[in-house]
Amino acid sequence: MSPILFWIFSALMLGFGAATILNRNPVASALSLVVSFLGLAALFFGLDANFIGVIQILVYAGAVMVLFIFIIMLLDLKAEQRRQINIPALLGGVAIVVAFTAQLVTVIRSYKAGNEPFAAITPNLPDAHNIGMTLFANYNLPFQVIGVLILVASIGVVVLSQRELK
Amino acid sequence: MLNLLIAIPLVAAIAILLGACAKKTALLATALNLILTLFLVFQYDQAKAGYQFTSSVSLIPELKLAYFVGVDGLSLLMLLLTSIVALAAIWVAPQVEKLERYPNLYYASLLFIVAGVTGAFASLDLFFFYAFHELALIPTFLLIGIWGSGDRLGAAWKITIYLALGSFVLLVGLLALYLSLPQAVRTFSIPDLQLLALKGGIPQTPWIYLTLLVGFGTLISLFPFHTWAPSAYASAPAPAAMLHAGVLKKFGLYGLLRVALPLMPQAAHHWTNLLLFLLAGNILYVGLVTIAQKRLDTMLGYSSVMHMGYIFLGIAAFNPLGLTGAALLMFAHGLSIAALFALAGAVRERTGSLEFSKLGGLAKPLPFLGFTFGLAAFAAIGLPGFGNFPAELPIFFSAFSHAGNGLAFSNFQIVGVIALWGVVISSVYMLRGYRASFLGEPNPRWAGIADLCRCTRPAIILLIGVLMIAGFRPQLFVNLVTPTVKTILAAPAK
Amino acid sequence: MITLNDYLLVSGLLFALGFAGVLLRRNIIIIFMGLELMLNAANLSLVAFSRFGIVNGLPNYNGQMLVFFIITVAAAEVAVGLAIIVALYRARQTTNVEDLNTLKF
Amino acid sequence: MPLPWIILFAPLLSAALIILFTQRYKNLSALISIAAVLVSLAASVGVFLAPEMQPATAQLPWLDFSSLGVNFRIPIGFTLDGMSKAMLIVVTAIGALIHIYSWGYMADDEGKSRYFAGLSLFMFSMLGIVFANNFLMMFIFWELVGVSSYILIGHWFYRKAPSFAANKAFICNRIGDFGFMLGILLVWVATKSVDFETIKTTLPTLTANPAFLPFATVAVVCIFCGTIGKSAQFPLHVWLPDAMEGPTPVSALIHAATMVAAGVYMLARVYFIVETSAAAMEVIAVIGTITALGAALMATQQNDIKRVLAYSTLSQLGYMVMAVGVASPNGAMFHLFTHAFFKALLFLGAGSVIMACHHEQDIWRMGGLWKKQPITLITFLAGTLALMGIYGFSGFYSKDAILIAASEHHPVLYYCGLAAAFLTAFYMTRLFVVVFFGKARTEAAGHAHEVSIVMWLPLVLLAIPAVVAGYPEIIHRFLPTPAHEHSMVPYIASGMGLAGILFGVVLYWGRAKDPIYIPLLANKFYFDEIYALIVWNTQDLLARISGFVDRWIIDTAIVRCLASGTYGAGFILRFLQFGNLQLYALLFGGGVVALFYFILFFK
Repeated sequence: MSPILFWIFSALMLGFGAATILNRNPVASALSLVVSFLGLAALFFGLDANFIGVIQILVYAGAVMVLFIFIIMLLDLKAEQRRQINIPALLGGVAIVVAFTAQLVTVIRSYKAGNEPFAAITPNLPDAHNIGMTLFANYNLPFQVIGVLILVASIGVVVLSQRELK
Repeated sequence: MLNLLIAIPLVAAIAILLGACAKKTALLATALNLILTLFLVFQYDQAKAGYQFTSSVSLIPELKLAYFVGVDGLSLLMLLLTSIVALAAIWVAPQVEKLERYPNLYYASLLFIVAGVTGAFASLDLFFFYAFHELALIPTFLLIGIWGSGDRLGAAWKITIYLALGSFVLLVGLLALYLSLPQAVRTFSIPDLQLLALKGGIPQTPWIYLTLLVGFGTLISLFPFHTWAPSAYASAPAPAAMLHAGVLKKFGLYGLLRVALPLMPQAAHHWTNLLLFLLAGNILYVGLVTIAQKRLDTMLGYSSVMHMGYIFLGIAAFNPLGLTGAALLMFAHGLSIAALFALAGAVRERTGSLEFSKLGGLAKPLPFLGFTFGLAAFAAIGLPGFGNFPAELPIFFSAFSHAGNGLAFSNFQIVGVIALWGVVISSVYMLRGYRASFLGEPNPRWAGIADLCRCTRPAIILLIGVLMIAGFRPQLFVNLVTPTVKTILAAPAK
Repeated sequence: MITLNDYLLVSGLLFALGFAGVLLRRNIIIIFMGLELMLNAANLSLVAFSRFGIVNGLPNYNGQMLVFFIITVAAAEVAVGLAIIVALYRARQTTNVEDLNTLKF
Repeated sequence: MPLPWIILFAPLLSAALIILFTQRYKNLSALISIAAVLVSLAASVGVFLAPEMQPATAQLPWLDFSSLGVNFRIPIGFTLDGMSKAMLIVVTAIGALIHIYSWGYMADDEGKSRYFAGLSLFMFSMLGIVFANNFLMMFIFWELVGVSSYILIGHWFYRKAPSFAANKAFICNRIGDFGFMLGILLVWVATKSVDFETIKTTLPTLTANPAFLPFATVAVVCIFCGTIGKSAQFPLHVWLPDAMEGPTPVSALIHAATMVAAGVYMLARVYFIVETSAAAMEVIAVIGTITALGAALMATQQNDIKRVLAYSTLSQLGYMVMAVGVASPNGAMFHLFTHAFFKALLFLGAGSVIMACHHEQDIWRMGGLWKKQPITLITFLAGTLALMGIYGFSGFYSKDAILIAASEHHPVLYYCGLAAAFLTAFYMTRLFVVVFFGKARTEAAGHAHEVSIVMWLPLVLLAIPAVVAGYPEIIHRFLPTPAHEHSMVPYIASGMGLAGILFGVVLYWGRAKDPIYIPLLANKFYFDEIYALIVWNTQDLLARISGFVDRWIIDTAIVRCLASGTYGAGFILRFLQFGNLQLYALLFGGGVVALFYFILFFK
């Protein structure tokens, strides 16, 4: 991936990520999140993880976002009222985030091997095929388990959405 | 064969939970177990030392952890005790307990205890040995908490926290023992560990043995870790008290004989004086506490604590007489205390109370209960004719065979004298209790009460009959445990 | 040339953004979105490592497997979480976490 | 099957049969029991008449640890020497008569089956003691005697007094057994054996060492504790009078031939150990003398016919124990032998008096029975004279044997013995005069009549040996008797006896109530009260303290404090749960950052 594309998509992702958390209107937040995920999917493609990128678009930009928006609509959430800002909490949160970022930068700087360029990859990678082979050969049991998990989750959702919780 | 023995109660318990007829299934399962155990006892080749009927499934080969069962004479004796007491407990359950809530869960819990104890006695792998015992503890908690009487929740919490802590200390000890071995020989297999001990390959770290002693000791209600026992037994429904006091408690002693002593004899020697002091507390102090009790059930609870002191004395003496006596006493005490708890439960069910001040003269309206309670009480205070006597006798001699110098008694002999005096103490409280509840002028309130029903009597007769067999022909049981005792003593003691 | 460290940096920044959202926003739905951002930041670094740890010209698929499972679990989590939010909203008529503070002494 | 086995196990079989099968058929139970004791009696006679002693090799191994490499064996074996053969005859013969007598005495008791099962068990236990060839077999049956006495004394358990008396008897015995067992253990420590024959052979090598002497003294005194308990010697004598709460035939059995005799028999059996320590023998002699004199004193002021006899038993047992102490075990056995007959006779006679007066036991509520119960009168008289040791009756010979031995040993013992002889004659005269002569003082005594043949036949049969058992021509067939040298002692003793009779007759002839009252003696020197006080202030106090400590210190102060400490810590810590989700998240994040800092940068 050319550096220019990388930086464009990264900026897209981070910018809309920031928009997600800064917007006061939840619908706008949700839509920013979609764009941020699209940028992320583009980065995945740039890393030759085509299958994962497609999944990312399908699941997040498709299913999850619809769900979010649906719920926001359902609850009829308006933009937040401006409340008194809790200064200490704000400062604490920002401080921690800044500290975390600073640590991260320091660690990445000291990681010399990470500055090597990526090695070459087989051209025309049969990505979906390989993923399928790995998934069903090595990760068969977790795959089944995840199926059960989704079943349980959907049952749980049905139970939780009942009007009277007993 | 042994797998079947463990599986039958488990399967029966699950079947009951799924809705099978509780009483009949439970009774059938325990009866089947008893028959199987008897078959094993007769099939067991006494001429051949070592473990028999073994079977194993390796589970984590890297850690040498396997499901490994097998029996020798000692475990057979314990299995026999388990199946007899289990059958009797299930048999008397409907008579001694008015079951209003969840009868299926009740019987299933009893069967889970049976399965757990059977598994613990049959296991030859440290991990399963421990895990099966834990399996048996949980239903005990349920039984006391749900169907108990009096302050049942308090008692249930107390026993749970005490025993959980005891088990935890025990687990620390077992793991420390395992980790103290050199990497190459680490194993969970008890026979392999014993072979290792014979070669002197187990480090004899005193504190590890102390941990084991405290852990097992808490499970056995060693003084001063004993206060869970009386309140739990007083609150527990009779069958649970029978199974716990009669069988489950013996797990700790069995563990000392099976794991702690053969593996760490020199470390054990290091703590002999401490153990002597504590068991003297069990006999003298708890004996006096027993005298002060004002209720039949707490009195029986304390008496069972007290008698543990004798078994400890045999174990501490660490010679053929003591160990054999301890093994026999485990068996005999289990039977006698089970019979006593069953009968006390039957009395409570009929009179509604076990306070001495409210009882009296019960032998007149309840001749069978009175008679059998008398027999069981005589057994418990070590009178000839019952299994407890030929078990306690060698223990006294074992203590005295640690000779002092003439009249300058050794510590063992001093504790032996205390233990002898304990016999007097135990007859004081047992006869006082018996008199207060069964003898004397019958209370007019006993007008309408009926004796134990005929269909339940065989359960009591079974317990007392086996006790009398052990009393008249103790040699049968001595022969059974002889090879085990030899194995334990084979390890270098000093 | 774009290196692994660049990807890690971007991923870390995205994670920090998500974390800031969780810490600073009071709307529980936004908090939830912040969580999603954090999960995806992790995904990005995993895929980057997968590409980095190349073997015989093939990416290390174990990393991508983990991403696959994370996405699946995240989807389930979103479904359940939003259902909980709906139930909560029905009970309390709010999505503000400062009003949802009954779980205390 | 060898005869000893039959003797020993016939009563056990009968007890088992009765308990298991015939509890509902009272008369059948009684018949089984009587048949069993008759079988034992016949077999005993057979053993006695057998020309040579059967070797005591027939042994039933009961407990054997030889496979473990320990020399610890407890067989059920048989000793067959003159002493045990004589005891066999005494035990089974008197036992048989008492069984038969019980048939009448307990005719309409509802617990008849239980009673006869108890009697059979008692016979079994006593015969086991007689046969014992090692300490532990003796101990086993020793304990069994305690059990069966508990059952029999507490036969009327639904009354208050018998149930307490049974407990008292059993616990007193247990205290004695504590010492006995300790003695056995000490002997075992020294000789590594519990077998009498083996001990006999190893003992001389030990006694050669003077350092062994204190050890032997302690061991012998401990063994003697067994006798103190079982033969009701001072200071554990208190259970015996209370044991009168049992049915009268039981009292006869306990007092005459079985239980209390066991203690003396045991001492005689292990005399070879006893004689190793002179100091211990002094203790034995002194205890015996105290009991002989003290019990005789107490007997003079008792009003219950059975209690008078009970104290006389105590007193006579004191004589026997004193005899052992003054190195005359043969004298002790001799007195045991004669005493068994006349004491059984006296108790059974008292039983028929009690029966005739409708279960009245107070002698001052009887009187004038001589006309109504002639057979009882005559037989009772024979027993009384024998007990007093009047010339021509069995007691004369045996008591004199003891007094002679005592006079050779120490004058104080001898004088005390003489005083006891005087008192014996006095209180027996009192008893006899008050019960049989004078006017009938109650309705019941007025309507008394002679008892049935089942009951008087045993009296007659016992009266014969009560008279003749002491004659040298008879006794030497049974027991080795001390050489009867010429001595003044018999004359002095007889004089004391006659003085006692005279004194008694003068004092009590025609009286309707007791002319003298000595509270100290009537209240048995306040032993019961003192013991109650001691027990209350020591054992029960300790028990209450321990109970308190267990309940409040260990269970509450330590265990519950730990529990409530945990609870309290949780209570305090839960204030950290302030319910603000984002503050939790902030703290969590801060923790993560700090963790990273410490892992990655803090070097």
